Amino acid sequence: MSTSQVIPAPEQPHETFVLNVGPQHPATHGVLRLKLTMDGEYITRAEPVCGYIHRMHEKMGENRTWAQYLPNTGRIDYLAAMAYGHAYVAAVERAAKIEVPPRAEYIRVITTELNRISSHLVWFGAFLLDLGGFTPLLYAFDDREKILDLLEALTGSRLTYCYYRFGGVCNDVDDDFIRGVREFVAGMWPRMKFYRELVTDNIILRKRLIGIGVISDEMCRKYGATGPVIRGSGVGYDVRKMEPYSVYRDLDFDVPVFSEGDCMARYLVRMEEMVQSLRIVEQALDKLPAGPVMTSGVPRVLKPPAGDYCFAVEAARGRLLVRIVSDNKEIPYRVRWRTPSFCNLSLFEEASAGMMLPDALALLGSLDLVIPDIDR
Amino acid sequence: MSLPEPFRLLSFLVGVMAFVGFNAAYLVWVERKSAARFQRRPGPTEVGYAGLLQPIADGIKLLSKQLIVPPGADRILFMVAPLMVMIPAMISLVVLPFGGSLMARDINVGLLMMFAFGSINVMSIMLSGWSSRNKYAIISAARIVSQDVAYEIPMLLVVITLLMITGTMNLNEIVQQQEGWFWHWNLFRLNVNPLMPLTFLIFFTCMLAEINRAPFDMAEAESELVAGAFTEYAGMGFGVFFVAEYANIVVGCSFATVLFLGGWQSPFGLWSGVWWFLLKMYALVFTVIWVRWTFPRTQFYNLLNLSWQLLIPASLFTLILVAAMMKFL
Amino acid sequence: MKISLKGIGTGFRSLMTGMRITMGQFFKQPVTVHYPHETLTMPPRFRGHIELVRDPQTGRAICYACKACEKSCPSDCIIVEGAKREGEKRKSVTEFKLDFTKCSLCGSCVEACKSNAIRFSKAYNLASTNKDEFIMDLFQKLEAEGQGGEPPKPAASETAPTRTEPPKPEPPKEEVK
Amino acid sequence: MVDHAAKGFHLDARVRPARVVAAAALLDQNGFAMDAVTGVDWIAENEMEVVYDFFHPAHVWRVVVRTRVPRSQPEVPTISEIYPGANWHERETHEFFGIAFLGHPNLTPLLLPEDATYHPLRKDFVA
Repeated sequence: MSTSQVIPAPEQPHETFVLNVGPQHPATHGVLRLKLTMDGEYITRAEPVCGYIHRMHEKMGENRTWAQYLPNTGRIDYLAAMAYGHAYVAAVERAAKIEVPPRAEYIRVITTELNRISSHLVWFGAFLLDLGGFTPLLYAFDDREKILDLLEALTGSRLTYCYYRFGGVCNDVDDDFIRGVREFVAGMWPRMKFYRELVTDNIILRKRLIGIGVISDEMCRKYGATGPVIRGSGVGYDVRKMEPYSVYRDLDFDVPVFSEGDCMARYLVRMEEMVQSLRIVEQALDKLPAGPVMTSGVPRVLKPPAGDYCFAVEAARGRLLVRIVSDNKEIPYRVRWRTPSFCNLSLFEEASAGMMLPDALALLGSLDLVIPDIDR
Repeated sequence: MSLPEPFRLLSFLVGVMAFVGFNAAYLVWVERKSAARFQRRPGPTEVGYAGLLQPIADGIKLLSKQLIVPPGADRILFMVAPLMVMIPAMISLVVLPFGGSLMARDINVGLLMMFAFGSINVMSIMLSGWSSRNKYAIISAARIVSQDVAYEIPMLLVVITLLMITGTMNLNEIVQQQEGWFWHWNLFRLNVNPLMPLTFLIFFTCMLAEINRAPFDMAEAESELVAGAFTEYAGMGFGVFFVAEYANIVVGCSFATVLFLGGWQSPFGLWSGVWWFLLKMYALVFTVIWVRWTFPRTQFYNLLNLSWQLLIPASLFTLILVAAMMKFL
Repeated sequence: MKISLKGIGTGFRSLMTGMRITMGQFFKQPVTVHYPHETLTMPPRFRGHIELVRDPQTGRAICYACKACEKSCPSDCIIVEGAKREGEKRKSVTEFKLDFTKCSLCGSCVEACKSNAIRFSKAYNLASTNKDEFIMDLFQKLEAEGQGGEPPKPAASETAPTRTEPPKPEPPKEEVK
Repeated sequence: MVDHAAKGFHLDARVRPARVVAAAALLDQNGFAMDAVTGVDWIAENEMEVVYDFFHPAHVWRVVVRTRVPRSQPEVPTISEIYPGANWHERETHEFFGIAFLGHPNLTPLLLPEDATYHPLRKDFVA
């Protein structure tokens, strides 16, 4: 906002000015820049400018072997890193036809769902921070800390897990992890009621979210927005139900759908999803079979047969598609990440026309964006 | 202490300024500690015992920072605005009856004077927003004006109803009328105005909105307007705004205590004195802090609707009700 | 907008429940760990920067510079040099350079090493003013520990007492090697 | 038709570049949602391939539409009128591969800096 740069005032019907909700802004949770042409308090045109944290993961895929690319998967969306590792590993397993033992599949489901809850808790805290309520963030982070400690004891790191391998997981689950998870799940049910009382029923929050940032299901379909955004607009699309992968077939959970399509609907979808994930973790723990966690027949230098394969996973923010093209060499020919936040943000331009600044930021918060997820 | 008049006034003024300054500084510490307790964390503990020296440390840090005037900003206005925030808070305490005889100036239009200075606060924040030539500051300046105008009216109506009940503008007499047990307080004088707790609630909400606190802090909405009108202020400029906000809380709460909770009267009729006043004021201050750390921010137009469509009709209704009650009963 | 009286009632009650909850939290114990005075112990599988393992019999590093870890590292931040000592059939490591600024703690090296000669240390609070202090030579570090007379640390090097014991403020040992 | 378990999609259609818009319109009528636009640079066959992914919000259908374009002069008509979501995908594929999408509203780089003229994902890209 340098004042020296005088905005050339072409003949505009109404005096509008460009407000830079710049790369450094508390509401963008990362380095996303929104170029808002504002007419007073109302936004006439919002143009997201991204690329500030673009690290070209796709090119990195082309100069590392299949196994060396694993740490990259956790860095694309660090809040739900398990799902990204799961997508990449499952895509390569689909290409190289590697069998995964059932125990490993269940461990994958448990860790992905725990990661989804921790990602939703971060979203819950940050979203309320955008709306001005500071305290719920710390309660949410208090719960999230329990998950991170559990996953840290299991995998060794808190956010960027490099836990999945082709054909299973790298180290087994010990019984104090299982006891820890059971304690966590048991402790989480009253916590959800606590959040509902403190925040969901709060009249100020409801007035702040109901009817704001309405996204129609047609707009979701046109822009390819998925996850809680499309489920908030009345379409029950969930990759775990549509294209069931891993062991989601024999776990029963339902997909929360709200048809209003406004910020409140997306908020309720995510809160309900946390409850469903808790149920999934409980069932998966009960059904955890014994047995190996890693298949033996995986060659050290992997050369999947030529051709292109894709694998879709339900990440915390929506549908994540990995498309790998291999030409029978140990280095991937092309790795393509279709990330959910990329498509969810693309509809922001159309959805936020004519809104006020605080509502547009509430809409941005309800889309639950992770900026490296957009820029890759 | 029958000092000759000018010296007595002078010592009181110094006392009031010390009271406001000391209070404002240590309310920062109280807020950070209680906010921490709400969020189940210890709060500042490193500087001094349990962080007691933290406000002083903040003060020194702010003093050591260079005060930068942004290029193209209106230099004079930019410099004057912080002063204009602090002065009304100090002056409006002059007429406040702290204790039995502890009162700087006993003016019989004390209520009016307190209100007059209360509204200067709005203009000074708007000036600071306007003069710093920063898009975010201009948006917040526009918001402050409409917000405070919207909340000045219900506050005035509530005070007028109170005026009709107490019959005097002199704050000292208002407090004397609330002598005796706590049901003599204006808050509980239901015989005259059965909706008195509702009027106190309206008064409390308007006061919150007046000083841009808690659910109504649209002016300094951290997550949208970064720091609102104070974005361009560094060093002590921001320090003064920050302390003035707490000074305004002290003024608002003491104003509410005097009008509704019987100033320095004790709840059970004996040993009434300045400590009761401080106790009640700090209880109200704690509620202000408590409200801030519980609720998200309201939308801007929702805030205005709340005032124009709910608070003003309600306060008008109580005004008419009290008038009718006094006329016929 | 027609504001129904009932709407105000429920709205006001929701405000009150919100305040009741925060007041409820007000009197509970803080959940945070007071970092400088108490620190958490890292779980055994915690991945700090890698370190060489000492062979209990010979008192020297197990590693015989087979360079498996060097090949498997995605960000190639390990450089291993080995030399054949006289009177021994296998090489032994003389220099093990780790560029910790590039390491992404993925663990491929620890997995690639068949004789598990390297493991993850538990150092989490590394801080330094210049980058090249992070280019560590693990072999020198092992030697320094050997001569330093410090008994080789137990497997999981506890940096500080667990949270339950009374916190004795001692600065974390490894400032930066 | 292709077995979903093996490849991850059901229908794999190979289409001439000119027919891409028609294919997208057809899919749009049947309620498909836009998934991804991927560019693959087959330098050996001196061709570039653009792969359009579609998924259906209500049914378990996954459709892939592929076109091959000569590497020397890679042009594909844009489908951003039908699927506004494809706007960003096409901008990204353009800046990484240099494939010109005819009729695209603004083909400026999305992720790379505004004045980037290099195309990093081409096989012959040298850093």
